[in-house]
Amino acid sequence: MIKLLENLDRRWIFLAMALCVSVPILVIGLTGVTFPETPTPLAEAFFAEVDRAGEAKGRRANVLIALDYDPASAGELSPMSASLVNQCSQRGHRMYFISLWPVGPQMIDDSIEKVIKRYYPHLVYGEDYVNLGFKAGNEQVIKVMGIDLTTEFRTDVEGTTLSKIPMMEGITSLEDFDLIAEISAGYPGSKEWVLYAATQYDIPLVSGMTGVQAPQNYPYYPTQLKGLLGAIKGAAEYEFIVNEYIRRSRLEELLVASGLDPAVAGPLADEPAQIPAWTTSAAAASMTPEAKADLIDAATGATPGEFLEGQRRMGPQLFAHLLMVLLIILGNVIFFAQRRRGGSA
Amino acid sequence: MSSSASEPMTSAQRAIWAIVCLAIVLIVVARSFVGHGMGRVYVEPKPMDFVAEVTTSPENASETSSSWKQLSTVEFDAYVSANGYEDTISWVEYDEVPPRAYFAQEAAGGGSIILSWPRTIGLWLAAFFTLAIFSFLYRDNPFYKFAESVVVGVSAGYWMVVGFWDTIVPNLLQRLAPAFSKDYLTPGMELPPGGFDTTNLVFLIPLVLGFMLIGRLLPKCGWLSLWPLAFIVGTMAGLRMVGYIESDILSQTKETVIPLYVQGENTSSTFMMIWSTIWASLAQVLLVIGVLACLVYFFFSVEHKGAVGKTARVGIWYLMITFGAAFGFTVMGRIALLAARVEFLFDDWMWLIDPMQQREFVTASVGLLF
Amino acid sequence: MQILTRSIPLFITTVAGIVMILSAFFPYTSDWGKFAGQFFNILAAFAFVLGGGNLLKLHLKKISDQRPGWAYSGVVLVCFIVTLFVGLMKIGAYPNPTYPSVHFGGETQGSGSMFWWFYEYAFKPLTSTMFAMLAFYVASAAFRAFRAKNFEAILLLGTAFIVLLGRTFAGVLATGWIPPDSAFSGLRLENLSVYVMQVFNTAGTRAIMIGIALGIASTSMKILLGIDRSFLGSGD
Amino acid sequence: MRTSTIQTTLLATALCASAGVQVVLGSSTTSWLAPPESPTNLVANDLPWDGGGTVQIDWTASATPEDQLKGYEILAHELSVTPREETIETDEQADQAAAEQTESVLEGEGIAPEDARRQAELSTGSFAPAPADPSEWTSLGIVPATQTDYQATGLDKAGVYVFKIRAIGLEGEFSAPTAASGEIRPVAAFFNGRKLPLLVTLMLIASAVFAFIVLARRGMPMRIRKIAGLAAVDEAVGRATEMGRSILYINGIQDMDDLQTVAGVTVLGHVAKTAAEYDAKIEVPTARSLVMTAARESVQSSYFSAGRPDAYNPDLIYYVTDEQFGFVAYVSGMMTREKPAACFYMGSFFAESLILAETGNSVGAIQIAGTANPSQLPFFVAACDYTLIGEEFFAASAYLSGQPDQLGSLKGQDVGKILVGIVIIIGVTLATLQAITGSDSLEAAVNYLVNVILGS
Repeated sequence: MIKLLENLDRRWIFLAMALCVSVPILVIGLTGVTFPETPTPLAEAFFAEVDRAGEAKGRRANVLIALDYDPASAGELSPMSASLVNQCSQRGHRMYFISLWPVGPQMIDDSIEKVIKRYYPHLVYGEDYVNLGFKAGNEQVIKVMGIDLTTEFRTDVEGTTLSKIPMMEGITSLEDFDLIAEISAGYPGSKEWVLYAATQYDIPLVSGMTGVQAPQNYPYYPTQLKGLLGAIKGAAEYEFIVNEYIRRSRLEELLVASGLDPAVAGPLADEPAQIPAWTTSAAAASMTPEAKADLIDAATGATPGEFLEGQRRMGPQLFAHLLMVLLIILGNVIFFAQRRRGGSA
Repeated sequence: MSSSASEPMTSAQRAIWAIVCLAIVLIVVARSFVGHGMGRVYVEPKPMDFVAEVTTSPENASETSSSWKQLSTVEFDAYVSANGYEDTISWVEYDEVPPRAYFAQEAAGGGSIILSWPRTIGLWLAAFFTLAIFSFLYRDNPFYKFAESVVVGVSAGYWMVVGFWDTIVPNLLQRLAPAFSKDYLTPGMELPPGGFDTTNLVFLIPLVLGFMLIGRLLPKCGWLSLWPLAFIVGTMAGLRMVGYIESDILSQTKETVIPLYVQGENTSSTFMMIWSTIWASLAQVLLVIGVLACLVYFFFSVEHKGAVGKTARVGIWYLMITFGAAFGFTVMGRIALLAARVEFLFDDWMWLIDPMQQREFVTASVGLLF
Repeated sequence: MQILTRSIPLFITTVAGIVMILSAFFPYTSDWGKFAGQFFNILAAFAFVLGGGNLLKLHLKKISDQRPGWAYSGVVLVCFIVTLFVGLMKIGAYPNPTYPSVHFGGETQGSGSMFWWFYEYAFKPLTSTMFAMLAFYVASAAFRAFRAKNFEAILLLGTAFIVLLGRTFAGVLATGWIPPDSAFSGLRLENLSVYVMQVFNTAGTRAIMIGIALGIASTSMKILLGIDRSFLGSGD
Repeated sequence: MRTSTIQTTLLATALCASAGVQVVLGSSTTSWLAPPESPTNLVANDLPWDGGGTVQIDWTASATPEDQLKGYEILAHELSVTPREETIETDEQADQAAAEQTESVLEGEGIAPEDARRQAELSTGSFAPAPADPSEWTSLGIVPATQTDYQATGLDKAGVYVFKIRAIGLEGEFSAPTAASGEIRPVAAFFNGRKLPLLVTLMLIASAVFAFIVLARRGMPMRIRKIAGLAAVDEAVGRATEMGRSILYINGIQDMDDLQTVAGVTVLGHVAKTAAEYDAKIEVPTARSLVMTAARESVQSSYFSAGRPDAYNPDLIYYVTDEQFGFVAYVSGMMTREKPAACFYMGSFFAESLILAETGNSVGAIQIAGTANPSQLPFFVAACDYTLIGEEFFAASAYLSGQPDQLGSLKGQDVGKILVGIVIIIGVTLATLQAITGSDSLEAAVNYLVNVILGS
């Protein structure tokens, strides 16, 4: 066995890597089934912070969403922004999009197209979400926004003056936001938002970032950064939480709509798997067949591809990483076996 | 370890071949059950029609400036039927659209979206190149050699073109021949007041040096290229010397001037406070020790013996940990690159998977969210 | 000849270098560095002609000598010349809507132009696939090189191991049981890898950077003093 | 006291700012609060020792408590030169300040000739008056109420400016602005004094290197430690000769503007010389045509000095393509076909490092790498037989040449390292004592060290 491994043709390793990456992509792509994520505290904190935004003031939360990245890092980050917008839309937050990166507006449009226009068509531009576009000046923009937002942003991306945009009423500075959610791929990004927004004014800040950046930003959690998503792993975890949340709240809506007592609907919605069985039970006797169909679909239907990107990408990642670990172990097994036999290493 | 074309096939190679072929067969089989067609690119034509528009300035009727006005197709046809194709410019731009849109159009019966042959061929070519490069992992082969030659040729040409349009034109021609550049190359540029900015004459230096550089191509003139070379190395040596001392030596030293004692944040209990203080202070101590130890490692004057040797050894430990960590963190990104290429093959080319719903118009899931 | 090929170049090097160093300290000359940068870019662009000429010479020679694989040289030449031509001529590039009458006004790489086609369907897939090959080499390197030969090697592979594991849920499971706010939370893999990054990685990188800066400083000195001049062909 | 800086270069931003102010004014009419007290003692000074275009502004905080202020707005106005008779007298304070200003400028900085002319013009004070209405002034931005100083940057070196400050209440209502500051011209200093520490450091290191080079020439023995990678160079070349295979030398993928490439060319010279002596074939594909030019010169002279000019073949040193991965594709293909016995990677490398090293390893070549790109060192360390880490790589040429003056330069580098070490130890000691005792004098000392000596 060892003998065989010692002169192992490295093309076997290549083959293994190829399979570790392509098979998961293929399987996940065909079946749409992804790995269960076990969310880390960082991702859960991120979700919770977005969820609780504005509760204190007992009104719709104003969430400032800063997408500071470019297509190059979209692979890692766009799943984050998609799920973020998804959660905010479902939760009924008001979304204010800005970007400190020149190509950021493109990313903003993507998430608006991909999520809001497609899955939340009832949301109205100017009332539920607004795109303030790109502003040059890096951290200076943040500094000035902290005092007077209108100094930097006078119109939205289409050139409409802010005073004409309903949801801008009462928004004069960063302090008027209940949460800053920021997705960044470098400078200016998380660090600048932490230093000039979160630290200066007492506004909760959550941030998603590329793997390269994450190490430098960990120290800010949980004091200045209330939540942190690192690389595709963080994206996948957050995605997972959000999708669960969406499914649950949809079910609850439907159940309540079908005249069920919220007190009952809540616990029921926690168990999507039980729904099909439940619809046949006596409790659901009053429901119309269509309502039941919707309910079952909502409970068991697949999540759209947009909201599984991160978890899909995790498939190959996971296997590849395990392969690497395995290879390192294997290499050392061989090494020590040789040493015992006094063979040259 | 590797094999050249001459070697006979080993059993290992046969086995690898078998597995690869099997995999390909499986994919093709899967392919035949999924989707409709593969590797097609659809585009939507967008006619661009312009007519010359002569405007006379209000002050003085003799002053006329002509500009181009874009017309809608209808307006343009009307204009043409009236004045013919005199001073008009038209072309058609093609915007890529997801196949979904084309299928929808077909279902609805007819529309402007068409199959783009150039892009479709391109897509298949791209897929071929991707596979050709990967084939190198197995062994060197004609496909790889072909791909290799293509990438060398294309990229050499590519960078030459970019060098001309992005460097020579804006940095040299626009400065030394503004009028010419505006008329023929970069109409969008602003002419300097008086048509020419004399301070730009300094750019004659790189012009002359540049031609001296090319002199190398002529026999007997090789030495000419040494002057620009000397100029480049000299200026850059000076610049880098100052730059590195300022940005690396000073700033890195500055970063390292830190207190070895810091209060911990966690104040939930006295124990935790003391504990986190120790933890945080330890980090600072280790950091400073590390920097100094590594500096000792780089020390050239003294042999790594005795105390110096021990310290240097600690330095090596730090370096090794640094390298290990960097390696681990880099792996993630590299895997993502490979995943992206594989997704290109399976999604864009084979239409085998459709994670982003580029081709199905309605997904089963939409029921979940509206 | 000696003067033209040796003395003058050395003189140029020294003078140019010293001027650059001094200019950094006087506000009125502080932007000379920028000029030098632009000059270099222009020279580098001229150098492409040199490179292209060399490329042609090399491959034409291969073809005329009928060396093994000369057909591939043919491929190189064809690809090179075609790309160059369609790029410089902006074949098929859409004109700039504001100035439709100026042919060269259009975007060089605007989608739809032939140059764009070459970029999109040859340049991009080829280079990014080459880049993607790294995933395979990383694996084979890990298998071959990460062996616990000595303490240093153990540190290297140990760290890589921790970081890699920390990125899979296997790692999270391994240390997930440690309560996040306990005294030993620092041992949780995610915290551990952060600690490694902050302390050891920072220290190592910092020392390396300082060392490099010193190396560069003395190399520049040697160049300006004319001690190190092998790039001018007057090596020791 | 923190000092913030806000770019005022963009006129657009300025316009936004003033317009933004209008919006706020509109909303402020609804406020019931009385306008806050205005700040006092506004003093503006041209920042000395700078490249011009920066003005330092200080003021005393408004009587209104910080928590009732949104911040201070800095207003600027660029005065336009006009014939004397049109000028209307500005208030004494401004005149006085202007006079002081002229003084301070003339003393503070070694004024360049053109500035002297400007100063003359400045002292005549022949300017159109600044508009009374603050909204006609340009807002440079708003700073938090905690702040009582500000640096206006990006001003026109030739322009003349006056400044005002006004406080903004929580509801966006403005205090009365302060009286206009003196007329400031943000001139450039002749010598940038803030770079003095940098100059000193540069001098120290340069003179250390220089001194040892001179000493070495005087015949002072230079003893330096061995570096494994360099001892292996001859071995590698010898091996290639025995096996009758070629030597592959990659000089990084950067151009001659990167000193790593220059160092690589120097090392190439030595390797080529050894190769010439052993009569081994050395092949050098380059990713930049300038590097090709330099490499040819270097190798040719090596063959000459090895006494085998006839063996030099320029066609073995050739340009491939500037494209990183195009180059890699070619080189790795070439490696598998020609199977070089020894591979040298000396220069600036990026992602391709591992591709090259792994391919080289697969053809069983002995590999020696040297680079100063920290991000790539792990891969070379993992996949090559010997790796020159960072500074070692720059030391390589000196080692290989074995010339005393070259070795001297290494001693110079060591002096640099000692300097850095001493500064760090002193600084850390001070900082630690300060953290424990919390003494202000120590804090001042640390700040001086960090911000003045090291923070240029």
